[in-house]
Amino acid sequence: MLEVYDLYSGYGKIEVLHGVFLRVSHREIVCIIGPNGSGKSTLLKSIFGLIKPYRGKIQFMGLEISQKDPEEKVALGISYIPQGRNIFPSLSVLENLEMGATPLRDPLKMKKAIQEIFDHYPLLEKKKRLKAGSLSGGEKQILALARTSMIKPELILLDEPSLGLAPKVVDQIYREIDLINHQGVTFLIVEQNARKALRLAHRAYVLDLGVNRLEDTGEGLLQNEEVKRLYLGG
Amino acid sequence: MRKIIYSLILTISCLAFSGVYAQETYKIGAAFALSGSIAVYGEGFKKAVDLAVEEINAAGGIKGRKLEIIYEDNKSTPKDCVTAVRKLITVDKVPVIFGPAASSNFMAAAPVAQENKVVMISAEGAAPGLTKAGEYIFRVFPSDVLQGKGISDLCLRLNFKEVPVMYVNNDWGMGLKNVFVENFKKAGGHIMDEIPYDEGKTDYRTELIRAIKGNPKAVVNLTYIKEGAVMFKQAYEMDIKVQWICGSAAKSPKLIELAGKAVEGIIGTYPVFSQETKEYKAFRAAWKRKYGDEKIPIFAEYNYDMVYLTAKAIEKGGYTSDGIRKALIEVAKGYRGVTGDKTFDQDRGVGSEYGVWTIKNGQIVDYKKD
Amino acid sequence: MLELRGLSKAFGGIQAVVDFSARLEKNRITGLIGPNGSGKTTLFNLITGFIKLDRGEVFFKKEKIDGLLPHEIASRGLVRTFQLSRVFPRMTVLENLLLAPQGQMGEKLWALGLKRERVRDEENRNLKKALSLIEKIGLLPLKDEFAENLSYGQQKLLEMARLFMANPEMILLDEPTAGINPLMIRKIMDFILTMREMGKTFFIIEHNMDVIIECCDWVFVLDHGEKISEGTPEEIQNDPRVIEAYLGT
Amino acid sequence: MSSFFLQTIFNGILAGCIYALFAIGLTLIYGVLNFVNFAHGELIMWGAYFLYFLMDRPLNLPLSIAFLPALCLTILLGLGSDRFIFKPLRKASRLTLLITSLGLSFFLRNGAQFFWGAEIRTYGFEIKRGMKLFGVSITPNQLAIIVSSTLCMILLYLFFYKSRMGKSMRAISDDLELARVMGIPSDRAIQFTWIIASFLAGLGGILLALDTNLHPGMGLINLVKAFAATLLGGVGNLWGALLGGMIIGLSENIAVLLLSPGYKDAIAFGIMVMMLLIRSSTIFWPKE
Amino acid sequence: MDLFLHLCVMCLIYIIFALSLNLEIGYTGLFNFGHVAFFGIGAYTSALLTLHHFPFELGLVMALTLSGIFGFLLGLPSLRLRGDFFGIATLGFGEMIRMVFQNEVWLTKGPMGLPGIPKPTLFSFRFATLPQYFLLTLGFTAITFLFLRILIRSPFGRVLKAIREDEIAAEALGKNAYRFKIKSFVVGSIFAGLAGALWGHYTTFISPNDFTLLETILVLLIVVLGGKGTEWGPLLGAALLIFFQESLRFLRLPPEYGRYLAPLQQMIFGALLIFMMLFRPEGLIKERGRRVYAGTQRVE
Repeated sequence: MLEVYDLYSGYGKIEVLHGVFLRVSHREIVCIIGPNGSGKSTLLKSIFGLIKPYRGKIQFMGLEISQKDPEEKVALGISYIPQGRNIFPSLSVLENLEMGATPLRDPLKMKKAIQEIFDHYPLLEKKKRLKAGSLSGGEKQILALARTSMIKPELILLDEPSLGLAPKVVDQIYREIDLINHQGVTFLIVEQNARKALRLAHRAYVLDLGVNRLEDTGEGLLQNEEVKRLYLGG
Repeated sequence: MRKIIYSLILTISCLAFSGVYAQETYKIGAAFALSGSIAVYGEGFKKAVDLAVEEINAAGGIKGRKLEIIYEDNKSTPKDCVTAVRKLITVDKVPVIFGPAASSNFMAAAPVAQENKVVMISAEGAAPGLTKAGEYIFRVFPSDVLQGKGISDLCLRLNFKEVPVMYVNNDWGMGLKNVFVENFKKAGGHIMDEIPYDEGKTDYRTELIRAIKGNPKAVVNLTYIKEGAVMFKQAYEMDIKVQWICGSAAKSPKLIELAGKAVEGIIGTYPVFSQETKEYKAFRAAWKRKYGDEKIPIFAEYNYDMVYLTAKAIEKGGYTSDGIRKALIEVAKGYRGVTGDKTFDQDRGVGSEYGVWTIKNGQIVDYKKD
Repeated sequence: MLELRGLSKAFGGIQAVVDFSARLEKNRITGLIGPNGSGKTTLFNLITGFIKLDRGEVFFKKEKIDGLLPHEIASRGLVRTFQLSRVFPRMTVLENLLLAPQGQMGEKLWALGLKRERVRDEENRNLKKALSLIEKIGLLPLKDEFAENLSYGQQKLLEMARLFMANPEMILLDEPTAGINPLMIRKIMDFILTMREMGKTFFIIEHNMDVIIECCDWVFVLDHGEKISEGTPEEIQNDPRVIEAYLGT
Repeated sequence: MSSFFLQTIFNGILAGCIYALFAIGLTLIYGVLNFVNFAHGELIMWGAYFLYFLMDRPLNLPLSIAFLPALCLTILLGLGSDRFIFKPLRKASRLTLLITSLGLSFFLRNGAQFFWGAEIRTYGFEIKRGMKLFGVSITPNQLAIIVSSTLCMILLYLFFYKSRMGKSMRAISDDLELARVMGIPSDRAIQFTWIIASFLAGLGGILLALDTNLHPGMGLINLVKAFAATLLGGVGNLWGALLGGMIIGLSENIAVLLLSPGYKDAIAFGIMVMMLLIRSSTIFWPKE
Repeated sequence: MDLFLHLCVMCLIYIIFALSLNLEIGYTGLFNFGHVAFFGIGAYTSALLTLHHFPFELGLVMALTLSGIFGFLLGLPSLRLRGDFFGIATLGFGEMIRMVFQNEVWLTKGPMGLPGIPKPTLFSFRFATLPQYFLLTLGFTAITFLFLRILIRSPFGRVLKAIREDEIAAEALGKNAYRFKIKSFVVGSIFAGLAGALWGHYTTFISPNDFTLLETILVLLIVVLGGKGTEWGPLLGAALLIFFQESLRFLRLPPEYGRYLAPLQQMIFGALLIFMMLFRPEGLIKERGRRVYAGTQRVE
């Protein structure tokens, strides 16, 4: 479904990715792990088009998309959830969902999709009039996930969903990801907190200093001592 | 739009031909406000000057040579007045200049003329002390010292012993206000409040409210045309019923055009000259011939007289600034112009009497107490 | 050299740094590691006065420095760098370096008039030093270029040289090797080690474990704002708590 | 005496209504594009002059017909300034934008002077005495101002909180990057922001000119007041802008009764500078 | 010839004015939109003192001192503001000072203005004629230029540039950015005051109308057009603009069209500002790194 081929990218003068290869198949959860500064987030942003890659190919369902704008990619069925600030804090929960439903276009469909979300997450319905900024960290992450899954994208690019969350909350987030995946959505997740992500992932890549070092199934990498070495040296 | 295109074309063609001007004329400089905040007045002055020049030239000019006016825009700012006068003196080498209208602008430029020993004449400057810069500086318009007293007398005559005074916060307004207040107090009057206001604003309601705070019967308002138009309209809307007493600067058909029935019944003073003299009648006829039904703008008569006086001075004293300076005093002695007697006093200014005008049925008429 | 006692900071209810205490010895290189968002940079900002502390005390050379302004702390000999290189883009390489020395006479307005000789001498001294430094980092041909025209790695090197020029007693480095190629990383590590030999003290945030292992004498590990471990790099590598923080449970 | 006071308060409220319209436009542009548009004042002024142009010779249109085209022209001016000047500078620093908008403001102000001169102009309606209400005189124009600005407020509220586009605009001013990521068409929303801001500026300018007069300098002085109102009410806050506008309008009118009227315009400046200094430590200090 | 000298004097005064603004905008990154206030303070101080028969020397010194003091007082609070808000605050300050000139009649004679400001006498030499005044302004311009040049080439100026580039990084290097900004602001204000004083004694008449936003725009345009952050930029900018402005007088335009000229010219100024920002934000002269240092010998 998604293929990244020899991708070079970075911010202005700072080249962060020096030739990355990647493949994601339909309905897979693929995880990218790696230490800080290895270029994981840069990779996601480059795939989504927030950064224009210097060179290399990105193909989505057979289509070359490396120079397309984010708006076009949303239309193609790719969604992206950035790390950290990923909701509109001064809009209400309901309004956040409405904003997320933008690509659906048809107001009736939007309404239906939002109602489905509320059915699935009663918590969000209870708080729908509150400003999203007042939610807890976990609730924000759920809101971001719900908002994105609502439009039924083909592929969700998810950047560090566990950042700054307590371990119990992280478990909950991962359960949600798993659920959404079972509805047919493909995931490409960047994680630093590797083990939880690896347990969930079908396959995983390890990124280090802007190139991919290892590729295996999630379970396989969990056992791999090399991963620990990459993280902690040795 | 068409005017603009023409102006552009003219600019270019004038540039090309600027060297080919005939030299056989007596050139006089005029640093007028052709743009900027008081350009409303400048246009009228220019028309009056043009009329006089046309007449003189039609009558054979001065000793066979024609008069030519070189207009220089002073942009209504002191800075550009100085530059304009300097340009007239050094580039066009004129011995005499018709100075800027507003007193502050005139006073900025006067030292330059004095320094270069070039005669400069004001046809509208009313500020006391306008000609202080030196012996080359003249005015054919009476000083506000006289008008201030005139307003004070008018108030007392109409039995307004207590009035607030509003004035436009610039050199003219404040100068006149000072003379008025001084005279009024001396004569036993009481000033209830002094309210300066800025030029060129669009809302004077609060100032008006403040003026009528003590329920005065009359308010002295030393205003220009545009500010006056705004104020009287707003006073009318707010149903303020007081007797307005103005100065000379508001006496204009333009005020009626702008403010309509709101200015009905206001009265004011103005330097008076009889409109019954043959000089004035001739002027009015000439104006009508040249400009049709257009109303005679404020102070046009003074500009007209200024040109004639200058022409006579050139004829008598020769085309040098010292000649003009000396001859001006002589030719003016006992000269009856459109605006009456133009004899210069020792400060190179002229005297005048003050009359009272009012607006009745949309016309400016002499005020008669009924 | 530097003593931290119970530093704490919260941003809008979220604890960024929790009760962090540490002693950093003179002439040592101390590392600070931890997953993204664990509060490392915040800790640096707290020490150097860029962010106000909620609680805690900072002592530098036995002197209390918390509550001082950033430039006051810097002029006492505790200087930091930033995650992204912060050279002054529209100043030349040479100017960037000449800016660094502390307490320059020529920066005082009155001295420009009254002590011209001294200002000139001082400037000449600094110039000589700066030029030799530029030569050492191999930027001599570029000395009159605007810093914005350098490559990112060169900018980082310039930043290092600037630190050298500033000659502080202690340096806090925030990810000195981020975003540059291995060759440059080597150069920067050499720089750090040379300066240590000259008696400087370092506190380094670094993700590249190879750098940590090679340079650091002692390492602190931060997770969710809390210090979860400390020790030599070898100890840290094998500490299960650290592994858990990085790789999860 | 009390009727004087009431009249003053009424005038203050009237001015406040109009300032609020200006302030909302200003704060919208600031919220979405993150810079202070100095040329906003000139949109106000041109709005009024467009109407004058349509009602003057040779067109001589009546107010009811000329009103909408005048607003449309103002909107076009706003959109044009974005398309040709601010759009190419989208990534430029705030200071570049500040200088640019200062230049644009100067250009537009003198443009108006070029066509219509520096004199005060009026739409030339016949003047009417105001009706008396509790000793306060109110003209039909003033009534129109209060009604239409209240109406505008309500419509704006509905727009921002009920319509998709309004919500998108709020989302964008919250976080432009995230909005793009979510496929919210940011270009269209930015255009819409300009449309609304210019609409409010044009409407306010016309109302102001109906109540008072037209003058090429009316933009700048009202911009300052709008800015002071924005700062008072909090940047990006609809109700805050209304409240701030009222406070400025009232305080400057009351101040004239107490201080020298020469300082009337200084009141807004004073409030503005004071707010900048008070708030600097909290809102406007750069986030590090 | 006299007109040419006159234009030169105007040009020189604007050069001083622009140089002082360049120190703030170009070298320190302070976008001061109220610079004309200090121009006005300088003009009024010197004019008032000499009109009360104090010597010119004292008037000048007091003009500089007062401009500096006001600069300090304004800088103290407003320099804590972020860049664009600083710009707006100074814009407000500029207007407020003009209103003070306009309304404090007991001091400034308000809108009447101050006529008859005496020509300067420096060490009992009277600069009365145009060439003499030209030399006087030339002297002061040279002093200003050299002084500011020494300043910006000194380590002090280097710190200012560093603050312009990155205030935070400058702080991290131990520079007290706030204090340096105040110093720069005060020095800029002092020289603006000098320009104002020279202007007042030159025209011999000043009134509040001389100190409006138009002057701010003009001087800002001079700096931006010439090239901010360069030593010669303000000179080039001032020469271009002043001579452009005055050369329009020589278009023998029929007076009926004169009305269009002033706004047209100011439209051009506004448009120029926009065009510079769009297409050449660095100005006609581009800022370059310095190659010669205080030690003067060029190190190869």
